[in-house]
Amino acid sequence: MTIPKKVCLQIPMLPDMELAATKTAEEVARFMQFATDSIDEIKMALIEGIINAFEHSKSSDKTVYIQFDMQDEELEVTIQDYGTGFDASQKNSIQLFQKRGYGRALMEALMDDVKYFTSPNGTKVVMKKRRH
Amino acid sequence: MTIPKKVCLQIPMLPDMELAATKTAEEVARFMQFATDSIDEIKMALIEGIINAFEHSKSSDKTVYIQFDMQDEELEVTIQDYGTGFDASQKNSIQLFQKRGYGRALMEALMDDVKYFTSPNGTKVVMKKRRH
Amino acid sequence: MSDAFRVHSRRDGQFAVISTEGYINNLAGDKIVEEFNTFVSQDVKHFVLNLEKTQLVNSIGVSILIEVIEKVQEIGGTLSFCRLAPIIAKTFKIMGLTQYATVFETEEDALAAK
Amino acid sequence: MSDAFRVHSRRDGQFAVISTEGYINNLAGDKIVEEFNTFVSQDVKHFVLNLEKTQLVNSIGVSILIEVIEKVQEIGGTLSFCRLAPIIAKTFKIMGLTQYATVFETEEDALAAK
Ligand SMILES: Nc1ncnc2c1ncn2[C@@H]1O[C@H](COP(=O)(O)OP(=O)(O)O)[C@@H](O)[C@H]1O
Ligand SMILES: Nc1ncnc2c1ncn2[C@@H]1O[C@H](COP(=O)(O)OP(=O)(O)O)[C@@H](O)[C@H]1O
Repeated sequence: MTIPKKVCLQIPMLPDMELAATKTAEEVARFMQFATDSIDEIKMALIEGIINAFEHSKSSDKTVYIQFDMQDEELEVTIQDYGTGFDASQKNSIQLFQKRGYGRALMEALMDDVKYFTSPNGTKVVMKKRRH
Repeated sequence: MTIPKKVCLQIPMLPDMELAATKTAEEVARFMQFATDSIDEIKMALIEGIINAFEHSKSSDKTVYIQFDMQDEELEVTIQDYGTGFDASQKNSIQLFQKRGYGRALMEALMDDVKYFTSPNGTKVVMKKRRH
Repeated sequence: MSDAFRVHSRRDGQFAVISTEGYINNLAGDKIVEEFNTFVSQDVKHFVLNLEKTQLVNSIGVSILIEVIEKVQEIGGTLSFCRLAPIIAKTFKIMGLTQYATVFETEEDALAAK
Repeated sequence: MSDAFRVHSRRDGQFAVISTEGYINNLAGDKIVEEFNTFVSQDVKHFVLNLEKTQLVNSIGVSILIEVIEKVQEIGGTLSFCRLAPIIAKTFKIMGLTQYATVFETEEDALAAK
Protein backbone atom coordinates (compact mmCIF):
# COMPACT_ATOMS: atom_id res chain seq x y z
CA MET A 1 0.00 0.00 0.00
CA THR A 2 1.20 3.50 -0.71
CA ILE A 3 1.40 5.94 2.13
CA PRO A 4 -1.78 8.01 2.45
CA LYS A 5 -0.76 11.65 2.25
CA LYS A 6 -3.42 12.67 4.68
CA VAL A 7 -3.42 14.17 8.15
CA CYS A 8 -6.63 14.08 10.21
CA LEU A 9 -7.33 16.13 13.28
CA GLN A 10 -10.31 16.22 15.63
CA ILE A 11 -10.65 19.10 18.05
CA PRO A 12 -13.21 19.81 20.73
CA MET A 13 -15.27 23.00 20.52
CA LEU A 14 -13.21 24.82 23.15
CA PRO A 15 -11.96 28.40 22.96
CA ASP A 16 -8.82 28.83 20.88
CA MET A 17 -8.62 25.15 19.88
CA GLU A 18 -8.61 26.48 16.32
CA LEU A 19 -5.02 27.53 17.06
CA ALA A 20 -4.01 23.89 17.52
CA ALA A 21 -5.39 23.25 14.05
CA THR A 22 -3.41 26.14 12.57
CA LYS A 23 -0.21 24.55 13.91
CA THR A 24 -1.03 21.29 12.19
CA ALA A 25 -1.90 23.16 8.99
CA GLU A 26 1.38 25.01 9.18
CA GLU A 27 3.44 21.82 9.45
CA VAL A 28 1.52 20.12 6.66
CA ALA A 29 1.79 23.10 4.33
CA ARG A 30 5.48 23.49 5.13
CA PHE A 31 5.99 19.82 4.42
CA MET A 32 4.43 20.51 1.00
CA GLN A 33 6.77 23.48 0.60
CA PHE A 34 4.12 26.13 0.40
CA ALA A 35 5.35 29.72 0.57
CA THR A 36 4.94 31.53 3.89
CA ASP A 37 2.18 33.85 2.65
CA SER A 38 0.17 30.91 1.34
CA ILE A 39 0.63 29.09 4.64
CA ASP A 40 -0.76 32.10 6.49
CA GLU A 41 -3.73 32.27 4.11
CA ILE A 42 -4.49 28.61 4.71
CA LYS A 43 -4.29 29.15 8.49
CA MET A 44 -6.65 32.13 8.33
CA ALA A 45 -9.20 30.30 6.16
CA LEU A 46 -9.00 27.32 8.50
CA ILE A 47 -9.66 29.51 11.54
CA GLU A 48 -12.77 30.89 9.88
CA GLY A 49 -14.08 27.46 8.92
CA ILE A 50 -13.52 26.16 12.42
CA ILE A 51 -15.03 29.07 14.32
CA ASN A 52 -18.10 28.84 12.09
CA ALA A 53 -18.52 25.23 13.18
CA PHE A 54 -17.91 26.26 16.81
CA GLU A 55 -20.40 29.13 16.64
CA HIS A 56 -23.13 27.97 14.33
CA SER A 57 -23.23 24.20 13.96
CA LYS A 58 -25.07 23.31 17.20
CA SER A 59 -23.43 19.91 16.90
CA SER A 60 -24.07 17.58 19.79
CA ASP A 61 -20.68 15.85 19.75
CA LYS A 62 -19.02 19.26 20.15
CA THR A 63 -16.19 18.19 17.87
CA VAL A 64 -14.81 19.51 14.60
CA TYR A 65 -13.17 17.04 12.20
CA ILE A 66 -10.42 18.40 10.01
CA GLN A 67 -8.62 16.65 7.21
CA PHE A 68 -5.55 17.74 5.28
CA ASP A 69 -5.07 16.00 1.92
CA MET A 70 -1.61 16.58 0.54
CA GLN A 71 -2.04 16.30 -3.20
CA ASP A 72 0.68 16.81 -5.77
CA GLU A 73 0.04 20.45 -6.51
CA GLU A 74 -2.52 21.42 -3.91
CA LEU A 75 -3.61 21.04 -0.33
CA GLU A 76 -7.24 20.14 0.29
CA VAL A 77 -8.57 21.07 3.71
CA THR A 78 -11.90 19.62 4.86
CA ILE A 79 -13.70 20.94 7.92
CA GLN A 80 -16.61 18.80 9.04
CA ASP A 81 -19.13 19.13 11.83
CA TYR A 82 -22.15 16.97 12.66
CA GLY A 83 -24.39 19.90 13.48
CA THR A 84 -27.67 21.13 12.03
CA GLY A 85 -26.42 22.56 8.74
CA PHE A 86 -27.68 25.75 7.06
CA ASP A 87 -28.68 27.14 3.71
CA ALA A 88 -25.30 27.60 2.06
CA SER A 89 -26.81 29.13 -1.09
CA GLN A 90 -27.56 32.36 0.78
CA LYS A 91 -24.31 34.18 0.50
CA ASN A 92 -23.42 37.57 1.90
CA SER A 93 -21.54 40.09 -0.10
CA ILE A 94 -19.56 42.31 2.21
CA GLN A 95 -21.32 45.57 3.12
CA LEU A 96 -19.62 48.56 4.66
CA PHE A 97 -19.57 48.39 8.41
CA GLN A 98 -21.47 45.15 8.58
CA LYS A 99 -21.13 43.58 12.00
CA ARG A 100 -20.61 39.94 11.13
CA GLY A 101 -20.68 37.56 8.21
CA TYR A 102 -17.14 37.81 6.91
CA GLY A 103 -16.10 34.21 7.46
CA ARG A 104 -17.19 32.69 4.18
CA ALA A 105 -16.04 35.68 2.15
CA LEU A 106 -12.61 35.42 3.75
CA MET A 107 -12.30 31.71 3.07
CA GLU A 108 -13.23 32.30 -0.56
CA ALA A 109 -10.79 35.16 -0.96
CA LEU A 110 -7.91 33.32 0.67
CA MET A 111 -8.31 29.87 -0.87
CA ASP A 112 -8.44 28.84 -4.53
CA ASP A 113 -11.65 26.88 -4.14
CA VAL A 114 -14.27 26.56 -1.38
CA LYS A 115 -17.25 24.20 -1.49
CA TYR A 116 -20.00 23.64 1.07
CA PHE A 117 -21.79 20.35 1.60
CA THR A 118 -24.43 20.89 4.23
CA SER A 119 -27.53 19.04 5.39
CA PRO A 120 -29.50 18.71 8.64
CA ASN A 121 -26.84 16.15 9.60
CA GLY A 122 -23.96 18.53 9.43
CA THR A 123 -21.70 20.72 7.36
CA LYS A 124 -18.58 19.95 5.40
CA VAL A 125 -16.43 22.69 3.91
CA VAL A 126 -13.86 21.58 1.36
CA MET A 127 -11.21 24.20 0.57
CA LYS A 128 -8.29 23.94 -1.82
CA LYS A 129 -5.08 25.86 -2.07
CA ARG A 130 -2.66 25.40 -4.95
CA ARG A 131 1.05 25.63 -4.28
CA HIS A 132 1.57 27.69 -7.50
CA MET B 1 -23.56 16.79 26.24
CA THR B 2 -20.36 18.03 27.78
CA ILE B 3 -17.46 18.95 25.55
CA PRO B 4 -15.06 16.05 25.07
CA LYS B 5 -11.63 17.26 26.14
CA LYS B 6 -9.92 15.21 23.52
CA VAL B 7 -7.84 15.98 20.46
CA CYS B 8 -7.24 13.24 17.88
CA LEU B 9 -4.61 13.29 15.18
CA GLN B 10 -3.79 10.84 12.41
CA ILE B 11 -0.52 11.16 10.57
CA PRO B 12 0.94 9.23 7.66
CA MET B 13 4.23 7.41 8.13
CA LEU B 14 6.26 10.04 6.31
CA PRO B 15 9.61 11.47 7.41
CA ASP B 16 9.32 14.18 10.05
CA MET B 17 5.53 13.90 10.34
CA GLU B 18 6.19 13.34 14.04
CA LEU B 19 6.98 17.06 14.16
CA ALA B 20 3.38 17.88 13.19
CA ALA B 21 2.30 15.83 16.18
CA THR B 22 4.67 17.68 18.51
CA LYS B 23 3.00 20.94 17.47
CA THR B 24 -0.41 19.60 18.37
CA ALA B 25 0.95 18.25 21.66
CA GLU B 26 2.45 21.62 22.42
CA GLU B 27 -0.85 23.46 21.90
CA VAL B 28 -2.80 20.93 23.92
CA ALA B 29 -0.31 20.96 26.79
CA ARG B 30 -0.19 24.74 26.76
CA PHE B 31 -3.96 24.84 26.81
CA MET B 32 -3.74 22.71 29.96
CA GLN B 33 -1.15 25.14 31.36
CA PHE B 34 1.70 22.68 31.58
CA ALA B 35 5.13 24.17 32.33
CA THR B 36 7.53 24.54 29.39
CA ASP B 37 9.85 21.76 30.56
CA SER B 38 6.96 19.35 30.90
CA ILE B 39 5.71 20.30 27.46
CA ASP B 40 9.13 19.50 26.00
CA GLU B 41 9.20 16.15 27.81
CA ILE B 42 5.79 15.26 26.39
CA LYS B 43 6.98 16.22 22.89
CA MET B 44 10.13 14.09 23.18
CA ALA B 45 8.22 11.05 24.48
CA LEU B 46 5.68 11.51 21.69
CA ILE B 47 8.42 11.58 19.05
CA GLU B 48 9.82 8.31 20.38
CA GLY B 49 6.44 6.62 20.41
CA ILE B 50 5.71 7.76 16.87
CA ILE B 51 9.05 6.83 15.33
CA ASN B 52 8.75 3.39 16.90
CA ALA B 53 5.46 2.93 15.08
CA PHE B 54 7.05 4.30 11.89
CA GLU B 55 10.08 2.01 12.15
CA HIS B 56 8.82 -1.18 13.68
CA SER B 57 5.06 -1.59 13.29
CA LYS B 58 4.99 -2.82 9.66
CA SER B 59 1.42 -1.51 9.60
CA SER B 60 -0.26 -1.74 6.23
CA ASP B 61 -2.33 1.43 6.54
CA LYS B 62 0.90 3.40 7.10
CA THR B 63 -0.86 5.63 9.59
CA VAL B 64 -0.29 6.46 13.25
CA TYR B 65 -3.28 7.42 15.38
CA ILE B 66 -2.64 9.79 18.25
CA GLN B 67 -5.05 10.89 20.94
CA PHE B 68 -4.64 13.59 23.55
CA ASP B 69 -6.98 13.30 26.52
CA MET B 70 -7.03 16.45 28.59
CA GLN B 71 -7.91 15.28 32.06
CA ASP B 72 -8.15 17.49 35.13
CA GLU B 73 -4.65 16.98 36.43
CA GLU B 74 -2.97 15.03 33.67
CA LEU B 75 -2.61 14.64 29.94
CA GLU B 76 -2.99 11.15 28.53
CA VAL B 77 -1.34 10.57 25.17
CA THR B 78 -2.21 7.44 23.19
CA ILE B 79 -0.18 6.35 20.17
CA GLN B 80 -1.77 3.56 18.17
CA ASP B 81 -0.68 1.66 15.09
CA TYR B 82 -2.35 -1.28 13.33
CA GLY B 83 0.91 -3.13 12.72
CA THR B 84 2.19 -6.53 13.78
CA GLY B 85 2.88 -5.83 17.45
CA PHE B 86 5.83 -7.16 19.47
CA ASP B 87 6.72 -8.70 22.80
CA ALA B 88 6.52 -5.70 25.09
CA SER B 89 7.62 -7.68 28.15
CA GLN B 90 11.19 -7.84 26.82
CA LYS B 91 12.58 -4.58 28.01
CA ASN B 92 16.04 -3.20 27.47
CA SER B 93 17.99 -1.57 30.20
CA ILE B 94 20.35 0.98 28.75
CA GLN B 95 23.90 -0.35 28.20
CA LEU B 96 26.92 1.83 27.61
CA PHE B 97 27.40 2.62 23.96
CA GLN B 98 24.48 0.56 22.83
CA LYS B 99 23.48 1.44 19.29
CA ARG B 100 19.72 1.50 19.53
CA GLY B 101 16.90 0.71 21.87
CA TYR B 102 16.52 3.95 23.78
CA GLY B 103 12.97 4.81 22.76
CA ARG B 104 11.03 3.01 25.43
CA ALA B 105 13.48 3.95 28.16
CA LEU B 106 13.14 7.60 27.18
CA MET B 107 9.35 7.50 27.19
CA GLU B 108 9.39 5.94 30.64
CA ALA B 109 11.87 8.44 32.00
CA LEU B 110 10.05 11.45 30.58
CA MET B 111 6.44 10.53 31.34
CA ASP B 112 4.80 9.64 34.64
CA ASP B 113 3.30 6.42 33.33
CA VAL B 114 3.72 4.38 30.13
CA LYS B 115 1.70 1.29 29.26
CA TYR B 116 1.90 -0.95 26.19
CA PHE B 117 -1.04 -2.81 24.73
CA THR B 118 0.24 -4.85 21.83
CA SER B 119 -1.04 -7.80 19.82
CA PRO B 120 -0.59 -9.13 16.29
CA ASN B 121 -3.20 -6.53 15.33
CA GLY B 122 -1.19 -3.56 16.46
CA THR B 123 0.34 -1.61 19.26
CA LYS B 124 -1.09 1.01 21.54
CA VAL B 125 1.11 3.02 23.90
CA VAL B 126 -0.70 4.98 26.59
CA MET B 127 1.44 7.59 28.34
CA LYS B 128 0.46 9.96 31.12
CA LYS B 129 1.97 13.18 32.28
CA ARG B 130 0.77 14.97 35.39
CA ARG B 131 0.71 18.73 35.48
CA HIS B 132 2.13 18.74 39.07
CA MET C 1 -3.81 29.23 24.26
CA SER C 2 -0.25 29.68 23.07
CA ASP C 3 -0.96 33.25 22.16
CA ALA C 4 -2.24 34.60 25.48
CA PHE C 5 -3.50 37.98 24.35
CA ARG C 6 -2.18 41.19 25.83
CA VAL C 7 -2.77 44.84 25.12
CA HIS C 8 -0.57 47.80 26.06
CA SER C 9 -1.21 51.48 25.48
CA ARG C 10 0.30 54.89 25.90
CA ARG C 11 -0.41 58.55 25.09
CA ASP C 12 1.75 60.27 22.52
CA GLY C 13 0.67 63.90 22.05
CA GLN C 14 -2.82 63.93 20.60
CA PHE C 15 -2.60 60.19 19.90
CA ALA C 16 -3.26 57.08 21.91
CA VAL C 17 -1.14 54.18 20.74
CA ILE C 18 -2.66 50.77 21.45
CA SER C 19 -0.36 47.78 20.92
CA THR C 20 -1.56 44.20 20.83
CA GLU C 21 0.24 40.95 21.45
CA GLY C 22 -1.21 37.60 20.37
CA TYR C 23 -4.27 36.23 18.62
CA ILE C 24 -7.11 38.73 18.13
CA ASN C 25 -10.37 36.82 18.69
CA ASN C 26 -13.61 38.11 20.20
CA LEU C 27 -12.23 38.37 23.75
CA ALA C 28 -9.13 40.18 22.53
CA GLY C 29 -11.37 42.49 20.50
CA ASP C 30 -13.31 43.34 23.66
CA LYS C 31 -10.08 44.15 25.49
CA ILE C 32 -9.10 46.54 22.72
CA VAL C 33 -12.51 48.24 22.98
CA GLU C 34 -12.04 48.66 26.74
CA GLU C 35 -8.67 50.29 26.19
CA PHE C 36 -10.14 52.50 23.50
CA ASN C 37 -13.07 53.56 25.66
CA THR C 38 -10.76 54.63 28.47
CA PHE C 39 -8.98 57.03 26.12
CA VAL C 40 -12.22 58.33 24.63
CA SER C 41 -13.43 59.19 28.14
CA GLN C 42 -10.21 61.23 28.41
CA ASP C 43 -11.17 63.10 25.21
CA VAL C 44 -8.58 61.41 23.00
CA LYS C 45 -9.76 61.35 19.38
CA HIS C 46 -6.78 59.99 17.45
CA PHE C 47 -5.70 56.38 17.63
CA VAL C 48 -2.89 54.23 16.34
CA LEU C 49 -3.21 50.46 16.59
CA ASN C 50 0.16 48.75 16.47
CA LEU C 51 -0.28 45.04 15.60
CA GLU C 52 3.40 44.15 15.39
CA LYS C 53 3.11 41.32 17.89
CA THR C 54 -0.08 39.85 16.49
CA GLN C 55 0.32 37.08 13.92
CA LEU C 56 -3.23 35.83 13.73
CA VAL C 57 -6.72 37.28 13.89
CA ASN C 58 -10.20 35.95 13.31
CA SER C 59 -13.11 37.72 11.67
CA ILE C 60 -14.98 38.11 14.95
CA GLY C 61 -12.04 39.94 16.47
CA VAL C 62 -11.64 42.11 13.39
CA SER C 63 -15.35 42.92 13.25
CA ILE C 64 -14.93 44.41 16.74
CA LEU C 65 -12.20 46.63 15.31
CA ILE C 66 -14.73 47.75 12.69
CA GLU C 67 -16.98 48.89 15.52
CA VAL C 68 -14.05 50.85 16.93
CA ILE C 69 -13.56 52.57 13.58
CA GLU C 70 -17.24 53.49 13.54
CA LYS C 71 -17.02 55.06 16.99
CA VAL C 72 -13.92 56.98 16.01
CA GLN C 73 -15.77 58.39 13.03
CA GLU C 74 -18.70 59.37 15.27
CA ILE C 75 -16.41 61.44 17.49
CA GLY C 76 -14.69 62.98 14.47
CA GLY C 77 -11.37 61.29 15.17
CA THR C 78 -8.97 59.09 13.25
CA LEU C 79 -7.71 55.56 13.58
CA SER C 80 -4.75 54.09 11.80
CA PHE C 81 -2.99 50.74 11.86
CA CYS C 82 0.68 49.93 11.68
CA ARG C 83 3.00 46.93 11.55
CA LEU C 84 0.51 44.58 9.96
CA ALA C 85 1.64 41.07 9.06
CA PRO C 86 0.88 40.43 5.36
CA ILE C 87 -2.01 38.06 6.15
CA ILE C 88 -3.57 40.63 8.49
CA ALA C 89 -3.20 43.40 5.92
CA LYS C 90 -4.89 41.12 3.39
CA THR C 91 -7.69 40.25 5.83
CA PHE C 92 -8.31 43.93 6.59
CA LYS C 93 -8.47 44.66 2.89
CA ILE C 94 -10.97 41.86 2.23
CA MET C 95 -13.09 42.99 5.19
CA GLY C 96 -13.05 46.61 3.99
CA LEU C 97 -11.25 48.16 6.98
CA THR C 98 -8.70 49.84 4.78
CA GLN C 99 -11.43 52.08 3.37
CA TYR C 100 -11.83 53.80 6.72
CA ALA C 101 -8.53 53.42 8.43
CA THR C 102 -5.10 54.20 7.03
CA VAL C 103 -2.44 51.55 7.23
CA PHE C 104 1.12 52.70 7.92
CA GLU C 105 4.33 50.76 7.83
CA THR C 106 5.67 51.98 11.18
CA GLU C 107 4.34 53.59 14.34
CA GLU C 108 6.48 56.64 13.61
CA ASP C 109 4.81 57.05 10.21
CA ALA C 110 1.39 56.76 11.81
CA LEU C 111 2.22 59.36 14.47
CA ALA C 112 3.72 61.74 11.91
CA ALA C 113 0.51 61.76 9.86
CA LYS C 114 -1.98 64.54 10.44
CA MET D 1 9.68 19.91 7.66
CA SER D 2 9.60 23.12 9.64
CA ASP D 3 13.01 22.43 11.07
CA ALA D 4 15.06 21.90 7.90
CA PHE D 5 18.31 20.68 9.41
CA ARG D 6 21.58 22.48 8.82
CA VAL D 7 25.08 22.04 10.12
CA HIS D 8 27.91 24.59 10.17
CA SER D 9 31.48 24.11 11.32
CA ARG D 10 34.75 25.91 11.85
CA ARG D 11 38.25 25.31 13.21
CA ASP D 12 39.26 27.05 16.40
CA GLY D 13 42.84 26.16 17.35
CA GLN D 14 42.96 22.47 18.12
CA PHE D 15 39.15 22.30 18.12
CA ALA D 16 36.54 21.81 15.48
CA VAL D 17 33.27 23.45 16.43
CA ILE D 18 30.23 21.85 14.81
CA SER D 19 26.97 23.78 15.17
CA THR D 20 23.59 22.35 14.35
CA GLU D 21 20.32 23.98 13.44
CA GLY D 22 17.01 22.11 13.56
CA TYR D 23 15.67 18.70 14.47
CA ILE D 24 18.34 15.99 14.92
CA ASN D 25 16.92 12.79 13.43
CA ASN D 26 18.81 10.00 11.63
CA LEU D 27 19.51 12.06 8.51
CA ALA D 28 20.75 14.97 10.58
CA GLY D 29 22.91 12.56 12.58
CA ASP D 30 24.49 11.34 9.35
CA LYS D 31 25.25 14.91 8.32
CA ILE D 32 27.00 15.52 11.63
CA VAL D 33 29.07 12.36 11.11
CA GLU D 34 30.10 13.57 7.63
CA GLU D 35 31.23 16.86 9.07
CA PHE D 36 33.08 15.06 11.86
CA ASN D 37 34.82 12.69 9.43
CA THR D 38 36.09 15.59 7.34
CA PHE D 39 37.83 17.05 10.38
CA VAL D 40 39.20 13.68 11.49
CA SER D 41 40.79 13.24 8.08
CA GLN D 42 42.49 16.58 8.78
CA ASP D 43 43.85 15.15 12.04
CA VAL D 44 41.55 17.13 14.30
CA LYS D 45 40.95 15.27 17.56
CA HIS D 46 38.98 17.71 19.70
CA PHE D 47 35.38 18.54 19.04
CA VAL D 48 32.74 20.88 20.38
CA LEU D 49 29.13 20.34 19.35
CA ASN D 50 27.07 23.49 19.74
CA LEU D 51 23.36 22.62 19.79
CA GLU D 52 22.06 26.12 20.48
CA LYS D 53 19.75 26.14 17.46
CA THR D 54 18.40 22.64 17.96
CA GLN D 55 15.20 22.35 19.97
CA LEU D 56 14.32 18.74 19.29
CA VAL D 57 16.14 15.45 18.79
CA ASN D 58 15.09 11.85 18.48
CA SER D 59 16.85 8.81 19.90
CA ILE D 60 18.02 7.63 16.47
CA GLY D 61 19.76 10.93 15.87
CA VAL D 62 21.29 10.87 19.34
CA SER D 63 22.47 7.28 18.97
CA ILE D 64 24.49 8.47 15.97
CA LEU D 65 26.11 11.02 18.27
CA ILE D 66 27.03 8.12 20.56
CA GLU D 67 28.88 6.56 17.63
CA VAL D 68 30.72 9.83 17.17
CA ILE D 69 31.77 9.79 20.83
CA GLU D 70 33.06 6.24 20.38
CA LYS D 71 35.16 7.25 17.39
CA VAL D 72 36.54 10.23 19.26
CA GLN D 73 37.60 7.94 22.07
CA GLU D 74 39.28 5.59 19.57
CA ILE D 75 41.42 8.40 18.22
CA GLY D 76 42.23 9.61 21.74
CA GLY D 77 40.33 12.84 21.31
CA THR D 78 37.60 14.68 23.19
CA LEU D 79 34.06 15.71 22.43
CA SER D 80 32.01 18.17 24.39
CA PHE D 81 28.56 19.66 24.02
CA CYS D 82 27.35 23.15 24.70
CA ARG D 83 24.14 25.17 24.64
CA LEU D 84 21.82 22.28 25.30
CA ALA D 85 18.11 22.97 25.67
CA PRO D 86 16.91 21.46 29.00
CA ILE D 87 15.05 18.63 27.25
CA ILE D 88 18.13 17.74 25.21
CA ALA D 89 20.36 17.78 28.30
CA LYS D 90 17.86 15.49 29.98
CA THR D 91 17.72 13.15 26.98
CA PHE D 92 21.53 12.96 26.86
CA LYS D 93 21.60 12.12 30.53
CA ILE D 94 19.02 9.35 30.19
CA MET D 95 20.88 7.93 27.19
CA GLY D 96 24.19 8.00 29.04
CA LEU D 97 26.05 10.44 26.78
CA THR D 98 27.03 12.62 29.67
CA GLN D 99 29.27 9.84 30.98
CA TYR D 100 31.59 10.21 28.00
CA ALA D 101 31.16 13.75 26.85
CA THR D 102 31.32 16.89 28.95
CA VAL D 103 28.47 19.35 28.74
CA PHE D 104 29.35 23.04 28.93
CA GLU D 105 27.12 26.03 29.22
CA THR D 106 28.73 28.08 26.45
CA GLU D 107 30.99 27.52 23.47
CA GLU D 108 33.64 29.67 25.16
CA ASP D 109 33.63 27.41 28.22
CA ALA D 110 34.00 24.35 25.99
CA LEU D 111 36.89 25.88 24.07
CA ALA D 112 38.63 27.02 27.26
CA ALA D 113 38.63 23.46 28.66
CA LYS D 114 41.74 21.37 28.20
N1 LIG E 1 -20.62 25.01 10.06
C1 LIG E 1 -21.75 25.72 10.02
N2 LIG E 1 -22.89 25.22 10.56
C2 LIG E 1 -24.04 25.93 10.53
N3 LIG E 1 -24.16 27.14 9.96
C3 LIG E 1 -23.08 27.70 9.39
C4 LIG E 1 -21.83 27.03 9.39
N4 LIG E 1 -20.94 27.82 8.73
C5 LIG E 1 -21.60 28.93 8.36
N5 LIG E 1 -22.90 28.87 8.76
C6 LIG E 1 -23.95 29.89 8.50
O1 LIG E 1 -23.48 30.80 7.52
C7 LIG E 1 -23.56 32.13 8.01
C8 LIG E 1 -22.46 33.00 7.41
O2 LIG E 1 -21.20 32.59 7.87
P1 LIG E 1 -19.98 33.60 7.82
O3 LIG E 1 -19.89 34.18 6.45
O4 LIG E 1 -18.78 32.87 8.27
O5 LIG E 1 -20.33 34.75 8.82
P2 LIG E 1 -20.57 34.75 10.42
O6 LIG E 1 -19.99 33.47 10.96
O7 LIG E 1 -19.85 35.96 10.89
O8 LIG E 1 -22.06 34.82 10.59
C9 LIG E 1 -23.51 32.01 9.51
O9 LIG E 1 -24.07 33.08 10.17
C10 LIG E 1 -24.28 30.70 9.74
O10 LIG E 1 -25.67 30.94 9.73
N1 LIG F 1 4.93 0.27 17.67
C1 LIG F 1 5.72 -0.81 17.64
N2 LIG F 1 5.46 -1.85 16.82
C2 LIG F 1 6.26 -2.94 16.78
N3 LIG F 1 7.36 -3.08 17.55
C3 LIG F 1 7.69 -2.09 18.40
C4 LIG F 1 6.89 -0.91 18.49
N4 LIG F 1 7.47 -0.11 19.42
C5 LIG F 1 8.55 -0.75 19.88
N5 LIG F 1 8.71 -1.95 19.27
C6 LIG F 1 9.76 -2.95 19.51
O1 LIG F 1 10.43 -2.63 20.72
C7 LIG F 1 11.82 -2.52 20.50
C8 LIG F 1 12.43 -1.49 21.43
O2 LIG F 1 12.00 -0.18 21.14
P1 LIG F 1 12.84 1.07 21.59
O3 LIG F 1 13.17 0.94 23.03
O4 LIG F 1 12.09 2.28 21.24
O5 LIG F 1 14.19 0.99 20.77
P2 LIG F 1 14.48 1.09 19.18
O6 LIG F 1 13.29 1.68 18.53
O7 LIG F 1 15.67 1.97 19.09
O8 LIG F 1 14.75 -0.33 18.77
C9 LIG F 1 11.95 -2.17 19.03
O9 LIG F 1 13.20 -2.53 18.49
C10 LIG F 1 10.81 -2.99 18.43
O10 LIG F 1 11.20 -4.31 18.24
